[in-house]
Amino acid sequence: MITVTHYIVLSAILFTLGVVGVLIRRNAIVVFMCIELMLNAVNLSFVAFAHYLHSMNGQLFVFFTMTVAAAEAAVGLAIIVAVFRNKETVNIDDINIMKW
Amino acid sequence: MTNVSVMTFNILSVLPILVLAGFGMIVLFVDILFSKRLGDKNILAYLSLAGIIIAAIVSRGTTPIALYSFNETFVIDNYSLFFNFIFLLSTGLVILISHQYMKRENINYGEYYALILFSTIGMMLMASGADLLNIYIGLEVMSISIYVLTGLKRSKLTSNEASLKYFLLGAFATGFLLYGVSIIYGATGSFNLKEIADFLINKGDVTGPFVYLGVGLIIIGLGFKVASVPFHAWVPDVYEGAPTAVTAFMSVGPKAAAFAAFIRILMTAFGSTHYEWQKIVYVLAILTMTVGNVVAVAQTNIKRMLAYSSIAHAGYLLVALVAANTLGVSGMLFYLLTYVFMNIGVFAIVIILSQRNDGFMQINDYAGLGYKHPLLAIAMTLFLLSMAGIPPTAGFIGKFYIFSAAIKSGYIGLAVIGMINSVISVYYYLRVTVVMYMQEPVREFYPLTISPFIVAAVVISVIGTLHLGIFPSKIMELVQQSILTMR
Amino acid sequence: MVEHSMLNLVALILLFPILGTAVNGLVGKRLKKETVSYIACGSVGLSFFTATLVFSGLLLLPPHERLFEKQLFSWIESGSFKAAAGLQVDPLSILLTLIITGIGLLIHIYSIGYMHEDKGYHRYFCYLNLFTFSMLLLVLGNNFLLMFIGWEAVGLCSYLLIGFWFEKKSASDAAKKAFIVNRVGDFGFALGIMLIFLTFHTIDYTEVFHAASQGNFPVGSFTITMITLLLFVGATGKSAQIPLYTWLPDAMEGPTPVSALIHAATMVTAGVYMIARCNVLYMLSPLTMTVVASIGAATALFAASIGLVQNDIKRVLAYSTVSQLGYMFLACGVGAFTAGVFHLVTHAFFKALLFLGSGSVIHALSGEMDVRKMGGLRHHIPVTYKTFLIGTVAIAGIPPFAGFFSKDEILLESLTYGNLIYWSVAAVASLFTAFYMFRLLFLTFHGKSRVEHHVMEHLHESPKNMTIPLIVLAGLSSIGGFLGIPGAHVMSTFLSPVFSASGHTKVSGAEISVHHGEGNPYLMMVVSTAIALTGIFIAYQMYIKKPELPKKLAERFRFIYRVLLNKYYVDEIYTALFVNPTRKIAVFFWKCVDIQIIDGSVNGIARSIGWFSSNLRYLQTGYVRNYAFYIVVGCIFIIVLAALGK
Amino acid sequence: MSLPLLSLITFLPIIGVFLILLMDSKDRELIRLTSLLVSTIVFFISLPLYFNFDSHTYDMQFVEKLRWIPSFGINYYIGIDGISLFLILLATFLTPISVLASWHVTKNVKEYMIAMLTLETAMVGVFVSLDAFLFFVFWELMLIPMYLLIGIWGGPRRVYATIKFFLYTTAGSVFMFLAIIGLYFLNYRATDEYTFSLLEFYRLDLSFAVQFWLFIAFFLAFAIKVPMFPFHTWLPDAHVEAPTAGSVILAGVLLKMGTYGFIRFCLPLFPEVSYAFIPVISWMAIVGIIYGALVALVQDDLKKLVAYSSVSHLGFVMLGIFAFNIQGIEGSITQMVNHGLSTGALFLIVGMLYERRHTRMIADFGGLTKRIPVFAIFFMIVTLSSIGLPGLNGFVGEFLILVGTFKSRILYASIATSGIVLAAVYMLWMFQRVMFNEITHEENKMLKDISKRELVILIPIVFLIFWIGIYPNSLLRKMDTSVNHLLMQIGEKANIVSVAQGQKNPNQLKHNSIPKIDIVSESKQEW
Repeated sequence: MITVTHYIVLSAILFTLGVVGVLIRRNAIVVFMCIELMLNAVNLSFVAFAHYLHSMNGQLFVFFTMTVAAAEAAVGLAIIVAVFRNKETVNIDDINIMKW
Repeated sequence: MTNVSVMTFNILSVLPILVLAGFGMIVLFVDILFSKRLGDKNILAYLSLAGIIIAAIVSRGTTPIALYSFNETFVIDNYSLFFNFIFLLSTGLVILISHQYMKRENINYGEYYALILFSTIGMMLMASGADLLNIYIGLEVMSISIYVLTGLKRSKLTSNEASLKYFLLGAFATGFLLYGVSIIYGATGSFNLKEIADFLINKGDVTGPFVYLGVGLIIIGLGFKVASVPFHAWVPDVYEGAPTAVTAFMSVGPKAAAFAAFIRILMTAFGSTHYEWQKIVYVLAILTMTVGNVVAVAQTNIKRMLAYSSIAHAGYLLVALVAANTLGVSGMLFYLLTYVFMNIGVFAIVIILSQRNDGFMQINDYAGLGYKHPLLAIAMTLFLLSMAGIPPTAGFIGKFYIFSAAIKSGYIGLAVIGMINSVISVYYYLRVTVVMYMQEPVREFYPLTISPFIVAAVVISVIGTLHLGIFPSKIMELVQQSILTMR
Repeated sequence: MVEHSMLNLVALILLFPILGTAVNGLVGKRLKKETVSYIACGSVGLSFFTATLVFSGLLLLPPHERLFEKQLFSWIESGSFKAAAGLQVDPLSILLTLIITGIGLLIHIYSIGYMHEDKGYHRYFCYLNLFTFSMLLLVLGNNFLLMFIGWEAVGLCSYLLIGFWFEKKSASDAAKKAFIVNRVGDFGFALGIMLIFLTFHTIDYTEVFHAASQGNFPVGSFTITMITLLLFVGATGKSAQIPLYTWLPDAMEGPTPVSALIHAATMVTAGVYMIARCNVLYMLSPLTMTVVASIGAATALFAASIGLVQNDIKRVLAYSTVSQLGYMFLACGVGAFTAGVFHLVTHAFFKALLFLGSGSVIHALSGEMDVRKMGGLRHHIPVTYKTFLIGTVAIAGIPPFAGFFSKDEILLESLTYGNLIYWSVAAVASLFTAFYMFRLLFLTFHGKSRVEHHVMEHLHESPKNMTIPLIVLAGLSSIGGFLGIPGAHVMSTFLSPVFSASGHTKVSGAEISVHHGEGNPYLMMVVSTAIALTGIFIAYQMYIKKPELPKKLAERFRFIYRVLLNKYYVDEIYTALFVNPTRKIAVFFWKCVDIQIIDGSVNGIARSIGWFSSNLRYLQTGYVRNYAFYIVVGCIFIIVLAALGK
Repeated sequence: MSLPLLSLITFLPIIGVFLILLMDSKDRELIRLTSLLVSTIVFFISLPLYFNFDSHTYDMQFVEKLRWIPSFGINYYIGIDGISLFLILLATFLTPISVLASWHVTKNVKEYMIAMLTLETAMVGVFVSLDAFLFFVFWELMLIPMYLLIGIWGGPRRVYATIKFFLYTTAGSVFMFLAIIGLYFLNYRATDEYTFSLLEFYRLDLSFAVQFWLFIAFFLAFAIKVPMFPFHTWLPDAHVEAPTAGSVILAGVLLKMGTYGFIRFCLPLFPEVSYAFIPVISWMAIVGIIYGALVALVQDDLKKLVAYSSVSHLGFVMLGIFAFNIQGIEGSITQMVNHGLSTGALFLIVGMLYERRHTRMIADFGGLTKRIPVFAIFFMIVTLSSIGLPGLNGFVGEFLILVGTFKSRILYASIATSGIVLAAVYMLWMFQRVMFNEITHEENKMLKDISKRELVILIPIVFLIFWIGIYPNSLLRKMDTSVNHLLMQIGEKANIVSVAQGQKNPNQLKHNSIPKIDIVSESKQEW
């Protein structure tokens, strides 16, 4: 029997994977994808909770999250493109003009 | 529950938001349709200002009861009205100071105004959100606009970099926020703040550490927006890299919005468990004040210094949040308003003095300003003193308000640390005045072109800073009223 | 009530000199020298005249009623602490007033001639008048605080007058030294006054002495002992007793008339006056009395021994003054207040005379003060010589001159009420005195002239306004002693109302009376005369008969001679003990404590914040990954807190 | 309601500021005259305070009370009693003198005068405030103009000095700020009334522990301001770098704000702890007296010497306040005035020398009396006043302080009295090196004697030096009732508190050893 706990644990694992990805990956796009992974982990938990609680709100939230994520993706990719045009790299380790 | 009226769908309650959205659209259309004939695009600024003024008129006044609408996800109460006032004021001031700057930096795109208006919509949504979903949407509307605004100067690497950093980290932090929301949802079965509160009051003891964890994660998300240590790291870089007008914008409005959401979530939904999140906020407050102030001391770039100062101010505001009493909340409202005046005032002057491509941004560049441009220097001194919390300026009353709240709740240690920090802050604010008045100029001042817009912004800020410092009672009554209908 | 209307004039005594000060001080620069001198001398003259009126007013009263107080205004009033500005006329104060104004007048007149050439003429008389005022305030005030004002004010005038020729470093040094050493004494005096206030809740003479004589305080009471000792500290400063005497010889840097007035006749005797004034208190404390007597006796001998070998004419006189003051303290210390005051009076006469005489010599020799460059002057300046001779005889104690009677009385009393040690010390000092005074006389006026040639040409007798005061003083020195001639008791009878109060204490064991005891005064007279004559004889032998003898003796007793010549190295010792360590500590405090420790830690706090600041900023690496890492750290922290929380 | 005299005195300078703001900054003479006129008018309208002052009541007089920030119960509440009266007069007296002394300032005259007048408002404001919040506002407000005065018109190390001054003072005052807020809530808890009124605070009964911490907070603020050893190091720096008028105001008035604060806040609010702190503060004061004097002794900069002498003098003031009896406190108030006059005058004189020679090093002078005899007279009088010569003002204060201290603690008074000896040493040595001896520097042979303007500056001060010395009762009588009442307050409260509260305080030891002597009545004390 797969309980809500399993979903939650899976969600937590995915979320953590996303976080770790953000921390260790260098390519901006991959980092962004890791963030998307985090969001999807959240989505998973929303759906799981919604199912568990017999409430539609959670499902609803997922739609919003996805929409927002899409918008974010659009803006994010545009920004990454802008960076690439000026710097010709999307390696985030090279992007540190401003510090201290 | 006599002071609550519930309507499922009330178009009037979102009227200010609709006004802003409408004007944002109009700005975009006007820009696209008449781009050839617009010249310096003054008309766009006028339009945006008109939108803001209309929105302000629409949302003016107070309400005796909290008006819930949209299935109880949106609320109009004095609290949100007051925040609307703050947002509209700050956006209006930012538009006043940005017009000239945008032209000079060659980024006078029409979408700038539209994005600012949209971002303001997001803030208003956050302040009025009675539901975590709504708050989340508001947050994203606000943030995405600002991601774009930050990168507006496409040709400039620092702007790109700032934008990228802000975007990545912002999205990252939002992930935590969302995760927190989902945990809260799982624990309480609702996104609605009131329902969460009811649930916690009635059955709070069965939730285990989940609520705590959920609140903690939400604190991360919002803490990121208010620039609380250790979620602050984006602030200096983004402030420095963003076009100065955008920096001014994001140092005030979004911060206020995030605090609006912060207060509403923590005080309304989790008011009954405040002893749990207070510990977190307590630590964050200390860290934020201390890191902000201490690191600001070593800064040489004025924007970066202001970034750290902004972090420090977030720390003071968190102190009031820790206090978690009505005094603290009204103090935060008051402080945020004063912060609008003093911070935008400072940025206005920074913009007036700055050169193309963000030249003239080192503090040392200001040497001798006091003699070359005495009025600017006096205004700058006033704003800085206000930030340092020296009477008779607004910042002093604000600090008084906040630390009163802390002491009232018995957080004397926190107040002491805060005060020590404010002494440290005096040092770096004073250093600017030292440079302005007590050092010989290291280089020539360029002839300044000062538009009436920006002068108006400075004058309004000066009046605001002084008025709130000397005759704060009216506003105090207002903020105290504002929080009455909150719960 | 004629006597009261006369007594009421007492305020005028004070008014005239202060008016003179004001006029000469404010507009003196624009006045002619003559006008200045008329104002100065006139004011003191009027003062003297008024004093005689008051004196006669007092004499008209029956002896036991001879105490008159006049309240002027309330000066300081704070809670129970009340200090009035009020004057008190009684035999003691009026006697001193007469001396101050009388001798003061003479010295003012003398100064007209002596200071004639000086550019600071008006300034000089302004100071001198101010001094007269202050000294009068000291003796006429009716409470301790007024006495203290006068006490410090005369110190100020002394400072100003010693440093009159401020361009000379030695003069300004001496002035400063005088003030500071006096301050040390005043420190004790001030504490004494406070203790009086604490004990008696008043600082008014009448009330304090009344309370003290009521027998509330047992003899030897600790409080009273402390009070009197503290007051005596003040006296050692002002009256140049061991250990605070060192300023007086240096004070000779001032103009000679000043030395005569301030450092011989009046100011330096303030300590004696004070002890006499507080006799009631002193009689209650045998310990203090012993201290006073011992210090007096020691000073008398000590200073006299230094005086033996000094070569500066004024310094010899200065040490002689210190020594004579020691006599007075010895007298007071054995309870012979009358004798002390009597000696004060006669000393005022002859010492003023001697100083003025020496001034006349210096004047004649165009400023030369070294006796080794004098000699044989008696023919050139005969008036000065004769008067100086009288003065010398008087101080040496040859009957019937003034000094004989007073000194003799002290010797007698010290034997009667003191002990043999006091007496023998005093006697040796007396021998020394006779010796060094005649040594001075012989070296200056007799023998071959050693005067430098160019000085010789200007050698002249002083003008009339200088010689007349000399003559008057010589007269007083000759006959002044009869005031206290044994059997007549003019002095003691007159002063008895002041000192009789202390007679009450007889009961309590201090068996001391102001009247003569059973000693043999006539035998004593013979003995003391013999001592004086011995001294004179030795001096005669050494400086007239065998002028080469002193040198031989100096060779022979080289060590002693050097020690004496260098004044026992006391100044050097004080410098090493107090001045240098103070300065070293001060520099240590400044350079080390202030700048390094205190300021260092203050700046250190600032610097450490700066250090943190410039290091913490490097956490801001610019890498997104690190920033994200901070967020995660924060997250972990929150999770931990959450886990711990529930 | 008669003329709001106090408000007028407080805010007239600000009106002057606005007048000056309207003027062209090139019209220096007009600006100078205006500020002189305004400050002189302020002085003259402050005189009725003295003459109309009713010395028979301890109630606050010339009271004005307006609502300011009602939601916090903050009022514009001002008034004076016999304690603040003289400090206000001192401030209004010294300001025109300082303006006059700044006649030769040529750099940014407009801003300079604006700073001076603002300073006056702040100073007077501090002394008239009866609302703790208002007090703090003025207290902090004062910092800004002083900061600018030192920082803009100061000497070579002005930036260091002024930042040090500002930070040091702020560091102290923030704690006071917290303590004021704390009192506010404590008062609310006790009376259910939100108010910052000092007079209401006086009625509070606080436990020892609470008193202790509040006292520490106030103590820090005031001790730094006074400045007490070892919080004094900002003072020499600030003085050395400040322009003459800045030093005059700083020494003359600003330092008094600290001592005034002790009398106004610490004593009546925290009587028990103040009691317990007698030894601590007295020793700090004594160390300050001797230490300040010793360090002054070896200074070679005139201004530094005077600055350290201030540390010493203010040690006396503190000692007097903590004697807890009428002589001590009245002496302290008198001494505050005296110090304002004599040290102010000393700074003026040093400034005058500096204007002539552009140096303040003692070694650069010597023998000046010969060239500038009239100047020398003034210098002498002021020096003697500073030494505490009887008959001049300094003596009255010092002696009363010592009498007061002697009554409560003989040992303290005995040690402190040695400070008087040291004062003579360093002042006279300085005077000798500057004014006496022979002229060694050629430049000194050309000096001009005192000018008319300088006479106008110094004569009023010297007049007061004599006046207070000869007739100090004109001060003492006016403050008598107020000081008595203060002591009464302390005495009553201390008794109430000690009865009501069990002894569970942090430093019980000290508390227990509180002597029960002579606080109100001058009880007899047998030795």
